[in-house]
Formats: sequence, C-alpha cells, structure tokens
Amino acid sequence: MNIEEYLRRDYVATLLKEGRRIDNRKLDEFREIKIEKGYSSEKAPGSAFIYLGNTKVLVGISMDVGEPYPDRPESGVMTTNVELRPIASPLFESGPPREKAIEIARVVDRGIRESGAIDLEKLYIEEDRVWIAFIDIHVLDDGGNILDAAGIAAIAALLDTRIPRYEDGVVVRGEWTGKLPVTCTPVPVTHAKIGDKLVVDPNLEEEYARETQLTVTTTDTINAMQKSGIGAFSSEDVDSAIDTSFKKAQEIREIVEG
Amino acid sequence: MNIEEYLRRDYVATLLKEGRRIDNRKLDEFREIKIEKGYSSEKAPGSAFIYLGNTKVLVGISMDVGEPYPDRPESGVMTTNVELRPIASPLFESGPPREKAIEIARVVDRGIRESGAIDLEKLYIEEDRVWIAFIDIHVLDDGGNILDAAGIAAIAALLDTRIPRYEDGVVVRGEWTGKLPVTCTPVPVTHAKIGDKLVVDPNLEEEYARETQLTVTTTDTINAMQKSGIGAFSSEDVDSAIDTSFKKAQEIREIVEG
Amino acid sequence: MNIEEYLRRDYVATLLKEGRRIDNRKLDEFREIKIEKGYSSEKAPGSAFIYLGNTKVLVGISMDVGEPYPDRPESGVMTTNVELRPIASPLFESGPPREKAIEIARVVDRGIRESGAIDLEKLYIEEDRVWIAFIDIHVLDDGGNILDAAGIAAIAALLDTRIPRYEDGVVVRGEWTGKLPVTCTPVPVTHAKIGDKLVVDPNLEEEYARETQLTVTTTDTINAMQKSGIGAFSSEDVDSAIDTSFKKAQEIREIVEG
Amino acid sequence: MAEKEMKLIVDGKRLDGRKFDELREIKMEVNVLERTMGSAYVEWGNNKVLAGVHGPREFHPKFLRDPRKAILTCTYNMAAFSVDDRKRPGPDRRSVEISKVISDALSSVAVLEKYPNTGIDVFVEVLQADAGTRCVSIVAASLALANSGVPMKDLVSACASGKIDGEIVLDLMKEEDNYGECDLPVAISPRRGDILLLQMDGNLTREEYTKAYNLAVEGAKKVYGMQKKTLLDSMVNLEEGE
Amino acid sequence: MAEKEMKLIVDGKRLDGRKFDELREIKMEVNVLERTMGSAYVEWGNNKVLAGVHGPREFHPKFLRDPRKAILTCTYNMAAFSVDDRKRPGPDRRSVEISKVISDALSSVAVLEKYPNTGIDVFVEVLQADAGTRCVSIVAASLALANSGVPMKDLVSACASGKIDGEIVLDLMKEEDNYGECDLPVAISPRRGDILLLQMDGNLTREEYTKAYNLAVEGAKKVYGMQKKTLLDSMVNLEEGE
Amino acid sequence: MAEKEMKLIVDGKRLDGRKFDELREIKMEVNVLERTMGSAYVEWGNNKVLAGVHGPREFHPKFLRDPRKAILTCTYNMAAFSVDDRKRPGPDRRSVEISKVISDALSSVAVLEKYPNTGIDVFVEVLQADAGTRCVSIVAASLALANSGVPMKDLVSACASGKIDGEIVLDLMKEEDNYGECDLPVAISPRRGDILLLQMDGNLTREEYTKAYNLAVEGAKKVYGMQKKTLLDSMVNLEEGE
Repeated sequence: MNIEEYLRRDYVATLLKEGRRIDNRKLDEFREIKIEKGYSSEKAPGSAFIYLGNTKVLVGISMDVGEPYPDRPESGVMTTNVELRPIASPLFESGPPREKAIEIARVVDRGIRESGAIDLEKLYIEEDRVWIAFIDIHVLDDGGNILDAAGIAAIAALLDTRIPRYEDGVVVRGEWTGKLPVTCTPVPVTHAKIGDKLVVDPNLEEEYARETQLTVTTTDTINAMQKSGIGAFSSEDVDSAIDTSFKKAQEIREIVEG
Repeated sequence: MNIEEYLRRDYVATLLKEGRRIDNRKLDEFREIKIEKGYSSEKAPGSAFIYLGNTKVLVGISMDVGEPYPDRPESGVMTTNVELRPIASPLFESGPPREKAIEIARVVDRGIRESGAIDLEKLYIEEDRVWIAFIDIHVLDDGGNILDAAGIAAIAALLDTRIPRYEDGVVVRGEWTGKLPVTCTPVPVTHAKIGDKLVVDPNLEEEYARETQLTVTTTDTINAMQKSGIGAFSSEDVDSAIDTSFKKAQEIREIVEG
Repeated sequence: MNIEEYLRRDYVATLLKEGRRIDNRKLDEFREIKIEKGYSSEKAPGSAFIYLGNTKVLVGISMDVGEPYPDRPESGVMTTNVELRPIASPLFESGPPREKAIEIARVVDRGIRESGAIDLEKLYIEEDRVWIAFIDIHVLDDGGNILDAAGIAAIAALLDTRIPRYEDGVVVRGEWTGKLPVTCTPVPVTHAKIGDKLVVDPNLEEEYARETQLTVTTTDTINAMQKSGIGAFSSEDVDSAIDTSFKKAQEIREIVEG
Repeated sequence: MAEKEMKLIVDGKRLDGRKFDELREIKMEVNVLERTMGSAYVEWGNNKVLAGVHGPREFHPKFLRDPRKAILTCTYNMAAFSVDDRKRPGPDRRSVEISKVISDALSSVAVLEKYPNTGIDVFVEVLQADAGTRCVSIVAASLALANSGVPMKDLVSACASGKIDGEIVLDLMKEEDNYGECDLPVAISPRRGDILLLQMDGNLTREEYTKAYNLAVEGAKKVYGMQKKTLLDSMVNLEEGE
Repeated sequence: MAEKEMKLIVDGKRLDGRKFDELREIKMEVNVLERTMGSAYVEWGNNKVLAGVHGPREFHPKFLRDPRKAILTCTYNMAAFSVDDRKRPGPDRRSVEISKVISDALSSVAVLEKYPNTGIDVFVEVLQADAGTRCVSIVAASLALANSGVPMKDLVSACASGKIDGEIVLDLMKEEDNYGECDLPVAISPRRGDILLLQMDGNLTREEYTKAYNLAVEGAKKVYGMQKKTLLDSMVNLEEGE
Repeated sequence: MAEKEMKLIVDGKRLDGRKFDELREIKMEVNVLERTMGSAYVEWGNNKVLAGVHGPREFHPKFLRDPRKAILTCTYNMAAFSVDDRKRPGPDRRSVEISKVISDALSSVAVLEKYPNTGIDVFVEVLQADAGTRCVSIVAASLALANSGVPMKDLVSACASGKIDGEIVLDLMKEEDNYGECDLPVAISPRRGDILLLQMDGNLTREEYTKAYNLAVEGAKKVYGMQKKTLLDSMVNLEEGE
C-alpha cells in the first residue's frame, strides 16, 4: 500500500467517525442504480447491464438443454459464473476465476437458489432433458461493491429471460416460447465495517478502508448471508445489518422489477 | 538481442539492399525440399517427413471414427494441431501450444479446409458416425519458415493417408479400405519483408531480420492469407506476393505430388 | 542443503559403515507397523490407516460403476492415485501430482495389478457395466519410505473393501453385497543404498543420505521392481535385495492379513 | 436445500435421537503429526478432520509479501474417499470458498504482525465428511495454530445451527443438511463474543435468525470448552493475546 | 464456409437490405470506463465491443522486459453469452489468434519506444457478436489506445469484405459470414495506406482479390472518418506520430 | 499383461521369426539436428526415436539451481501418431514416469559437477512406437548426450527381456509386450557393469529373474557395441570419465 492509498483510507475512516461518507451519502444509502435489461438481446435469452455508481456489470443468461442432476431428475439446473475481467481493474488478472470471483459467484448463486427465484420444476422438458440456465456475470468496471451489482443484475437478467423454442431435440435460436418462470426478487445488500460504523454499498475507497463486510440477501425472508474479509462483527452489527438489508432490498426491488 | 545477433541481422538486411540473400538464393527461391511420405507408416495411416533446408517437420495423420458437427451431420471432420517441440529450438518451451503454434496450426488448417482438399462428404459413414482426420504437425528442427514446411508436409501426409477398415463399430488398425479422398494440393508460400524487399521461404537468420511476413496459400485460387508480425505491407507488396505465391506453389506442388 | 542436513547425512553414512542405523534397527528391519482397517468406514467401502514408524498414510477405496476398457470388456477396472498432501511435509506443494507422486502411484499400482490381487473378472456386472475400484492414497505425514507405507496400506484397504449394492443402474450407498475379491497380498519392500550398504524401510534421515533405492514387490513371485534415484546398483545388490524382499514381505503380510 | 421430502423430526426427536440443542459427539487431540509446527485432529459425529500448520516461513512469490505481517493461508481439502460419491482430487469451487472463509477467520485472531514478510500455511484434510465440515475444520485449524505456537488473541470456535421441519436445531448431520431448510455456520472469538465467520443459506425469518444464531453461539461455546481442555491437557500454553 | 445452401442475394439486394458496398450502422464512444487509462465502446451492426487499456505499467516476468520499448499485448475475449450457443469462458484457439493479430497491428503504429521496459495491455471484450468482431475489436482497441494518451503514428482502421453468391460485398453480417464463400478482413494505417492486418479464408481468384481488397479499404476509410470524429468530439488530442 | 490369450511361440520360434535371445534390427545415427548441442536418432524394430540436448544453459527458476552441479532433466514425449490409437498431445502419467527414470539413469553417468547452476535438457521424441520405447529412448538419449560434448563416466546402454508363453526371451516386440507375462527393462553402465535403470512388471520366479536379467544385460552389451561404433564413426570423441 503506498502513501496516497494510506492517506485516503485514513480520510475515509476519519470522516466516518463524524458520520460522513466520502461521497456524502448517508450510511444506508446506495449509489445511483441504472439497469438496462435486454442489453445483449440479439443473442442472449436474457441480459441486464447495471451501473451501480461507477461499477459496471453485464449479466447474460444462456439457456441450454441438458441432463438433470441424478438426485433431482425433474428439476432444471442453474449455474452461476463470475468473470472479473482484467479490463475492470488494473488489479485483476487474466486466467481462471480465483478466490474472489468464486466467492462472489457462490454468494449470488445462493441468494437466487435458496429463495427459489427460478422455478426449476418448470424447467423440466422430458425424461433426462431439462433446461439449464447459465448465469454469466461479466464484471467490466470495478468501482466497488461488485457483489451487490452482480446480484442485482443477475436477478434483473433472469427477469428479462425468454425460453427458446425446443423442437426435435434441438434448441431453435432466436425463437421464444415464453418467459423464464421467476417467482421472487432476491436482493443482496452489502455492509462494510469501517471503524465501528457500518455503511451499505461501499465504493472503491470505502472498500480499501474497510476491515470486513457482511452481505445479506433477502426476499420476504433471509436467503443468504456471507461475512467476508479479516475482522469481526458484533451480533448487534449483524442484527442492524439485517434490518437495513430488508429495507434497502425493497427499494432496489422496485428498480429491478420496474 | 545480443551483439552477434544484431550484427547478423544487420548483415542480412544490408546484403538484401543489394538484392542478395545470405545463402545466395534468389529472392523468390525456396531452399531444397525433400519429402519422405509414409515415414511412420507402421502406425500412422498417413505421414510425411519434410526437410525444408535445415527445417525438419514430421506430420502424421490419425484416422478415428466419431460424431459429426451438429450443423454438418453428413460431413467428416478435420482438425489440425501443431507441436513446436522443445527439441526443435532452444527457444521453444514445454507446455501447451502457445500463440505461435496456434497461429501456424490455424493458417495451415484454413488452407486445407477452405480449398476443400479433403473431400469431407466422403468421410461420412452412417448416422452420427464420420471419419475424423487428425493432422498432427510435429516440428523437430527449426531452421526457419516452419509454417510453409508444416503446410507442405501436411498436404503430403494427407496424400499418403489410407482409411482404416471399420467393422461393427470398431476401427481395425493396420487394415485399410482405400485412400483418403484428396481433391487438390494447397501450398502455402511465406514472404518475409526485410527492409523494402520481399523474400520467400525465409531461413532462420532472415526470420530474425524480418519485420513482418505474409503467407498466401493457393490452389487454382487463393484459399488463405495471413499477415503476421509487427510492421506493414503496401498493397503493391501484397499483389506481388500473391503472384509469386501462385508460381512457387505450382513448383512445390510437383514435388509434393511426385 | 544446509550444514545441519549435511552433518546428519554424513552421520547416517558413517554409522552405517559400522553396520549401525541411526535408530538402532538392523539393516533388514522395518520400523513398527500399525494398521487400522476401516478407518473411514462410514463413507468409504474400504480404507486403512497405516503408521510405519512416523510415516502416516490413509488409503481409501471408492467403488463406482462404469464402462470397461474396450480391449477387456469383461474385466473390472482399477486405478491408483497418490496425493502427497502438503500437510505431510514442509517440502510438499499444493497442485496436481508431480513426478514423485506419480512414480509412487505407478509402482504401487503395478504390484497390485500384476499380482492379480484384485480378481477383476469378478467385477463384471453386465454388458458395458463393471465395477471400478479407485485406490486413493492420501499421504499425511512423511517420516520416510512413503512408497512401502502406501503399498502396504493399499492392499490392507483392499482387503477391507465391501462391494456396494447395485440396483436399477444405481449404486446404493451404505449397503453392501459382499467383499471385494482379493486373491493375494503383494507387499513392496524398499531398499536404500547408502555407501555400499543396503537398508530396508529407510526413515527420513536415511532417505536424505541415500543415493538410490530399489523397490521389490512380491507375492510368491516377483511382481514389480523399480529402481529410483540417481546412482547405481550392482547385480549382487539386486540379488540380495530380492531375497530380503521375499522374507520381509512374508512378515508384513501377516500383519496386513491379521 | 428442501428438495426431496423427508421427515426429519419424529415424535419430537431428531433422526439420530438428539435433542434440538444437542451436539454430536466430539473428540479432539493436538500434536498428532511429526512434520508440522502444530497439528490437531477432530472427530465430530462422523466427521474426521486433520489440521496442520507449516510456518511461519518464507513467502513466495516475493513481490506479494507483506512487510507488516505474515500472510495466513488456509487450504481446505477433502480426501477423494471422504464422501459417498468419490470426489475428484483437487480444489473445486466449494473448497476454494471454504478455504477463504477459514483463512479470514483465523487471520482475525492470529497475531500476524509478529512475523512480517512470512507465510503461515494451515492445511485442513477432511478424511471423512458428514455435514458441518467447515465448522469442524475451523475448530481443528484453530487448535493446530495454537499448537504451533503462533500467538493468538483468542481461539476460534464454531458450530452450525439450522432449520429442519420448521424447527431451529443445533449441529445438523448429513440428512438434516440435505433435506433441511437452512444451514447457519457461525464461528466466534469466544472470549470477546465477536463473529469471525457467518454464512447462511436457505430461508429464515427475522425471528428465526435470532433464535438460530443464539443456538449456534451456545454450541460454539461448548466446543470452546473442549478446545481449551484439549490444549491444556496437551500442556501447550495458549498465549493469550493482549 | 459455403457448406449449406442459402440464397444471400435476392433481387440484387442483401438479406438485410444493404447495397453491396454498404456498411452496417456504426456507433462509437470513448472514455467509457473509470478504471482504465483509455477506453472505447463500438456498436457495429449487432456487434457490441468494449476496449480498455491498462498501462504503460510494470511488465512481468522481469526477464522478458524489452529495454528498447513497451510490450503491447492485446487480449480478445468473448462473453459467454455473446453468441447463440454459450461459449465456455476462457481463451480458445480462435481468440488466441485474434489477440495476436490485433497485438501485431496496434504495435505497428503505437510509439512503444517511449516506454521501455513496460507493458501496455489492451483488453477487448466482445459483449455481443455478429460477424466481423475482429474488425470491430481492432477499431475499438485503436480508439481506446488513442484515448489512453499513448502516442500513435496513426490510428488503425479496419473493415472486412467478402464474397457471397459470387459477388464481392462489404462488411459481412452473420448469415453472409456463415454461408458465404470468402471473408477478407483488412486493417490499415489510414493516413499512410499501409496494411496492418490481412487475413483471408475461402476462395478468391486473383481478380476477385483485388476487387475485394479495394472494397475493404474503402470501408476502412469510412470507419476512419468516424474514429477521428469520435476522438475529436471527446476533446482528446490524438498525438500525431512523427 | 497376460489378459487375452494369444500364442506367442510357435514351433520354438517367436512371431517375427526371432530366436529367444535375438535382438530386433537396430540402426543408429548421431548429430542429426541443427538446433541442438547434440542429437541422435535410433531405429529399433519399428520404433523410431529422436533425441536432442539443449544446454548446459541457465536454469529456471533461479531458487532451484544447484550450486554444486548441473540439473539434468529428460523429457520423454510420444508423437500423437506414434501409436495405433492417437495419443492426445501432452504428458501423461506414463511419460512422466519414463522421463524420471531416464533422467535418473543419465544423471548417474554424466559429469554434472562440471556445470554448476545450469540445466541440461534432454528431449526424447518417439516418432513411432512398437514396444520397448524406454530402452530405445535411453540409448538415443545417451548418444545425444555424448554427441553434445557433456563429459560422461560411461555411456548408458539398455535392453529389455521378458517372459512369453513361459519362456524368457530378449527384446519384446508389440504383441509379446501386450500378451506376454513379464517385461524387464534394464539399463547399464556397460564398462562398470552397474545397473542404472531397472523396472519390472508381471510375474517372475526368483530363478526366472536371474535368467531374464542376464539375458537383458547380454542384449544391452550388444547395443553398447553399436553405440560405440556410431560415436566413433561420427568422429566424436567420447570423453571417458575418470
């Protein structure tokens, strides 16, 4: 860490002691969210481009037909992959996904899977043939809080997704038979702990200054939680983060579904 | 680049300004070509060992039975792989094929594929079963211009290739039912640009001295072109290279087919 | 190699000139062997944990159903894998198995395979379906002579192995139809050459001091031999090692089968 | 979770006869390996987990060293035969994630500033797996680290709770994990009460979360008692951080 | 090429109504990303391509540094969902080759001597693909590089021509690429007229080549006009190399 | 071994007409490549093997260098088309093991102390394979190493024996290797009589081993004669180690 980084980190923390954030947001305020559904609609069955402040993420959904898992023969399959593309940050490297990308993918996946957001039973086609929904999260500009951007764009993309025609064992590209059955809108909300304060939706500078963070994904219940990073939370921290998460998720849900 | 390399590079360029090559060839003259077809005939259905000056390349063809591509269910399959074996040069490394090997493989592949040299339709066997021709290019001694050596040996090996017997779903090794149907003889010709001169078939020292190069693969038409390396060609350069390519390819074709 | 290592190595060699080993064993004496069969019996069909002196290895056998090899359609399949887990030594690294792990796996595999210890013909189920026995050797603490520990634990684990129930194309976990058919007990015995002496079952310090080593795996015949490491044996060395191997293998066999 | 139907509570009892707030049987031991600086072995129900520590030692590659502290890296690995269906050797995405969250938790209590520029490698080997391996692993890793002599501000203790058949229960076993509705693993710094690891998946109301969290912490505290006893019995002085 | 039968020219018009020498619709923008030194976004027909530049920065590994100049490396990557059939993430042989030819073309005009011992990394992300992505990518990469402030002797402009139903046409779209007889992508240094990238596969007579080449160059020159306008509009001073 | 039934000895003769103690036909040549320091080519029955040496040269990575001697590494590789069923390019477990045992054998005779801190890389390319490739490879590698000028205490010579239809025979060919009962490859330092490589798989009694071993050594000695002649013919002075 060089001097400049250290000073900015210090500045973020000092401001927060006074209850102020470096970009003047309230502690529980998200940056502006813009979502463009259907961004890659000429090819992808579903897609959404999100701007979460400076953070830019494109999620595309591919629909393919394949075999179900042996222990769930009548259920469709979903799979989530995150690519922290090197274009998104001078700190990202080429190569197979690492720790950070895998953690983000798994937390986003759990929110969608555990809430039952995709009605996988409706993705059954015939014996040994089900729809597979690939959720590919393509991170293009890292302005902080990639996790929430990814999770919000993922559910937005799923809401945008059409199911292709499937005839004589072949997926007919570019023709659609209906929408992907989506039952609810799980939204992850990430809380960074800086000093003894919690802030939602940390930007890049807040990420440098934070110790640890907690992500809570909710629908009308809690569906996924993940503490990440070195450091500790008190149980009061977590209680407060959960309450805030329900509230912020509802606001964001309106944007996603709108 | 050490001093000796630099001096030799300079020497190559200086000689060429006077229209002379370091090994006294004419600008459009290939090094001596010797081809031994059937080099690995005890095992491989087809093979050819080429000496292009000091450059030595062995190409082997394996024939296997597999599934066609879904969008071409009645066509056989061809695939081309280049191994720049570390024995061939102190500069080559072990490991999976890199940029250079991949580029050579793809340019050789395009020449053969686009000219229709292998009559893939005749490699259809029965529903979901076609012949797959593996073209494996094994580079053993790098004396310069691996690409042309590889491309020439590849088509020579294809001309040498026999189709194994296929009975009851099994390929019978060592018994043959006929020759691989080869319809024409695409030949790549590579032109190195050194200063403002073009030379064909650059040897190793000319490769060090060159800026960029152009490969033109022809039958009675042009089937593949590839500019490679940093630097520029004028459109006149390219026109002249094409004309030379047709002429040299015809000479080489006689050696390959002979 | 640091000074301390060098001195200990020297000490091992000097002692041996007088016919003494650093831990006071006789030249043809193994360290104490303790074997716990069924160590992972809640999950693995077969397992055995071996203590060979300080060396600790756990072998687990997994049984799965799959396709036979095309050239042996009525035979089951066996496969052997060694993981030199980094926990076992500060010198082991994470990542795919390397040279040393592969060599150990292949020598253990040959002893079992060539002696016919697993009656593979009895692992045939029905057309295109046979049992596959996975022998997974998990090395947990490297106190020297991993190879013999691995080979002894592998055959002990096989002797412990039950065959799961197989019904309607599915392996029923946790229910068993019988024991794996094991016909004999191959035992590897490794001889380290230090100076002009041979010792069996080298401990870690003897391994540092040794030049080369020879492993001989026997049942009532010799089934596998492997010289490993830089250095040479005389033919008399080998003759003597074979004789010792038969003798020691018989002693160890009683422990394994007991 | 919650895919197939399976009755997990019959007549107010769990399948293995445990009460809702009852732990499975747990055994612990430290100093079980020769070639590590510290090691531990934990049996917890049918789970068998071995942990060992190499280091502090030179960290590679050099340019990633931290001049202010040691870098602690945990590697969680399951033996191929540790589960019913053989697991292919090598890290998968699940084990990469578990390795990370354990690394984070241990790094939160180890006094890494004492060993600048070095690496401390904690290896966890799951020899038999039966639900809850991440809690078992963190408990074993924490014991191995203490056994290695690296100073720690506190131990790390852990336990999971979950929801089955609508009830909040402690320490899920395999069937409960497969067919239950929620899993909530929690690791704490027991003396301070801080949360070092918290994950959750499934589905809990706000109220259920509080109940489940409290239950998990109670479980972790019982485990802490066993950890302390194990270390004391082994005559290792656990350096209490400042 | 030329596998299935498909009529590509009907009544003298192409499937999408274009004339033989007509480009698809093109939109360009620069400076679209925060974390890069320079960036550009290009829409070209249904293609959507983003390019960004990191560097000049330290080059690793050290022993491969060039003391005379920067090493420029382009990495071309297609998003999994950018094509009809999902593409597995990670480089395949096609993208390795395209990365190389774009690297070669950009290195031919960038004044790399200004930054010895460094690396300049150009990343191209294909977000939606619809034939001709290598030309779109090179155009976007060239804009991003200019936007980053690395001095260039010239921009790089590019366009493909091809043969469909026996006719030489400009800028193939998807069906024309799949069922046509030839594809000829060309990248030029527009002010000098030099050829920086030239690939071809299919089948062209000597005369057809000349016609196709000239058509591609005309296309590239039109694209050059748009590139200049985009950069000027963005108030970025394109440093003209000496 | 010994899986299918196949009669390998008919009327006291082997399938290819050889006697029990007869070698297949062998041809050798050295100095066959331009870009290596030393090289050799060996045909042995239907086997065709090329070997070449790069180095002594800088060894990477630096921290693995040995300040007392060169590190000799042999890499054994089979061409995809060298066997009946195409082999996927790249190392498999078998070739890793063969590479190791050849490296060990060559390192036992090369005077590596002469080149501290360096690496000597020996590459073996199997262009056509027909049983016994490890012996052919070691013979070719040893010739290439001698041809490169690296001083050696002795050459390495090699031959295999085996058991077919209950008889001990020399130098197995393909069918004998597939359907025989045992394979015993041996490499020796011929002047000293030392064993440098010894592997065996199959099944041999104590007495059969001695017979097979002696036969293999006799074979290796004949091969040694050809190696010496080849090197002398090529006017290369084989430096006799002290």
